[in-house]
Amino acid sequence: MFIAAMIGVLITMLMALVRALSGPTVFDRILAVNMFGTKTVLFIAVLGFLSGRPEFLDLALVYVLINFIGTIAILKFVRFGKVETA
Amino acid sequence: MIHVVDMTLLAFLALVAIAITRMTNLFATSVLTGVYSLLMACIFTVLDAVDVAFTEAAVGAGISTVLFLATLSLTTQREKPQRSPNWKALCVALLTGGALVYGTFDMPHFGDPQAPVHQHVGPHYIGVSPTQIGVPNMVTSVLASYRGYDTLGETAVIFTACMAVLLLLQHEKRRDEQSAVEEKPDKEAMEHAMILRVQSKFFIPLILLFGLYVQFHGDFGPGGGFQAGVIFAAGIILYSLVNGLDKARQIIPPNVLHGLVAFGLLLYAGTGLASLFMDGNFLQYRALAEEATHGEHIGILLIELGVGVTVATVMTSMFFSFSGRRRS
Amino acid sequence: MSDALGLYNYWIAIFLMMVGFYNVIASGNLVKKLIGLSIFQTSVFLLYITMGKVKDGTAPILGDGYDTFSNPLPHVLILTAIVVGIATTAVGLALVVRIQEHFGTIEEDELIAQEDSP
Amino acid sequence: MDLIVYYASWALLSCGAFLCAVGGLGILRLPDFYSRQHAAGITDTLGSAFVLIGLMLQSGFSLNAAKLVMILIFLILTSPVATHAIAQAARQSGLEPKVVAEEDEA
Repeated sequence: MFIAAMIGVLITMLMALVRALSGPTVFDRILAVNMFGTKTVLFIAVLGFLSGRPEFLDLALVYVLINFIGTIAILKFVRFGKVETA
Repeated sequence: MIHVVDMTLLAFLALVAIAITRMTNLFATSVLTGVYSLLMACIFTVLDAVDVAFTEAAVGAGISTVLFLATLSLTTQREKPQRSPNWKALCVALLTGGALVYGTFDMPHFGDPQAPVHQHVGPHYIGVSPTQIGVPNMVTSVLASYRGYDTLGETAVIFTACMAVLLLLQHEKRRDEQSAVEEKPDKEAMEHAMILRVQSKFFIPLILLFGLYVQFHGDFGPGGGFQAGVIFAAGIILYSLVNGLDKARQIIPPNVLHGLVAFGLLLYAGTGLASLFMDGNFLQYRALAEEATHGEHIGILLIELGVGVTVATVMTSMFFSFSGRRRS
Repeated sequence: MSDALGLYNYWIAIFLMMVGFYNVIASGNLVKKLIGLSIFQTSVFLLYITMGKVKDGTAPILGDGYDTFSNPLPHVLILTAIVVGIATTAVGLALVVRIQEHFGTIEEDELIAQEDSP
Repeated sequence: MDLIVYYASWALLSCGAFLCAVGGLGILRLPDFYSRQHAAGITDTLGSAFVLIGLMLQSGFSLNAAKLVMILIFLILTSPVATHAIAQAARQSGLEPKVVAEEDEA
């Protein structure tokens, strides 16, 4: 059961990764990276149960926080840094 | 199963690394380094290093991305395109890599319990630490107690790096700030991002609370001073991203910040000196209380606090000095 | 399977190290060089953590019903190394910012050209 | 009772994994940025929520479940805001949605 969830998450990670690598606009990349971050949160949560020691969910919390802050920082930079969007 | 997950993630990691090399848009590259760090942190979790994953996620994906972006906003975003791959460099890299791969054939295989690494001090720490230190998280007990000197040195390195960044970037600050304030009062603030501002009002206290939890829960689960410091700094960085640097500077004035940088290190060293005065050796916490494990607990609490304060303030003041600098 | 692929982690670590190495020596852009340097750094972290892993082990935190733990020592070394790594990277970035302000470029060949011309 | 919880969590987990995969496919295949955003929205909120609630049922009434609730709250607080901020930034930077010509008649 956890294996099914894990496979789903991993496949999604791969697809988000491909989008992050291929672009084409900067915003596609940012969107994909943000989604990738959310998937890593799920990954950590599922991994804990899969490996039989689900005590380390604190990690997933950090991922949520950092992912959000990272996205906001990137967006702020886009807004004020005159990014070439292509 | 874990093996397969590990391999998949490592393959992703290699993919990202190649993409980083091939891209010339430095902005996209910095965004990808964030992904790279998140992936690396996932791999650390798979390999049982939860504390390390904690730190890598907070530092690599958070602070490091922010610092790279801040640098890019002060410099340029596009790398000068290069003629084809640099064959000489590629050859050197391939040769070195080949030699290293050849070297791995003598390495112990993945997860081998008989590997030389697991024969010396590691098992000793695992065996002795639960009774000698009495802290469930062995990483914390090794970090803070057995290898306390080492960690003191690392904290001093961070302190020094902060000094270096401040010396490099605070220069000419006053004139810049004055002219900037006159021109555009609060250009940095995301005034129009209403939703973000309202949300961050709820969210930032949660981050800081979580930082405190990580700080004081580090004896029992993954966490400790290094991680908590970074999370705390991340909260402050989010505040200044949303509300502008000037407001953040009003809340934490730079001189208080710089004082705290030194305070954390001094607290660490002071704990060491205190144990020296109480008939122990330097950083021998068991001297701090009647009972040995009790003393260890007090010592670990104090030095983790010192580390946390130093790391949080160092990261914050580095961020302030990068983003406080106007583009020339 | 672990026999045939027991060295896979090391190979990826070496691969990443070489990617970072290539970036450091081949790229002319100073920021890109620093990114390469941090890739190099993380590959070393990966190597250490891989060596710390014990088969069927769990994270080195005491708990009911767990008696095989991975080696905590590499974890400690790398934990502090990560934070020190970001501190040193920050110093590097600060230097890059100052170079940009002074010379107006962060491309290595242009910098050398400026140095050579009086 | 245990069996019901077991099957419920099984269903939620597979549903969540399916939604995640569909969202992943969407972000890969949809034609432009704004439509991809819808795909990302599915995985970020509904997919994650299903997976996390499925895990909560697995862990029962414990500290782990509380932590999972915290993760869910954090995700619900951050993810839509981040998506909104990305869309707003894209719009303000002048990225136009891809519009098919026939739609003008409607």
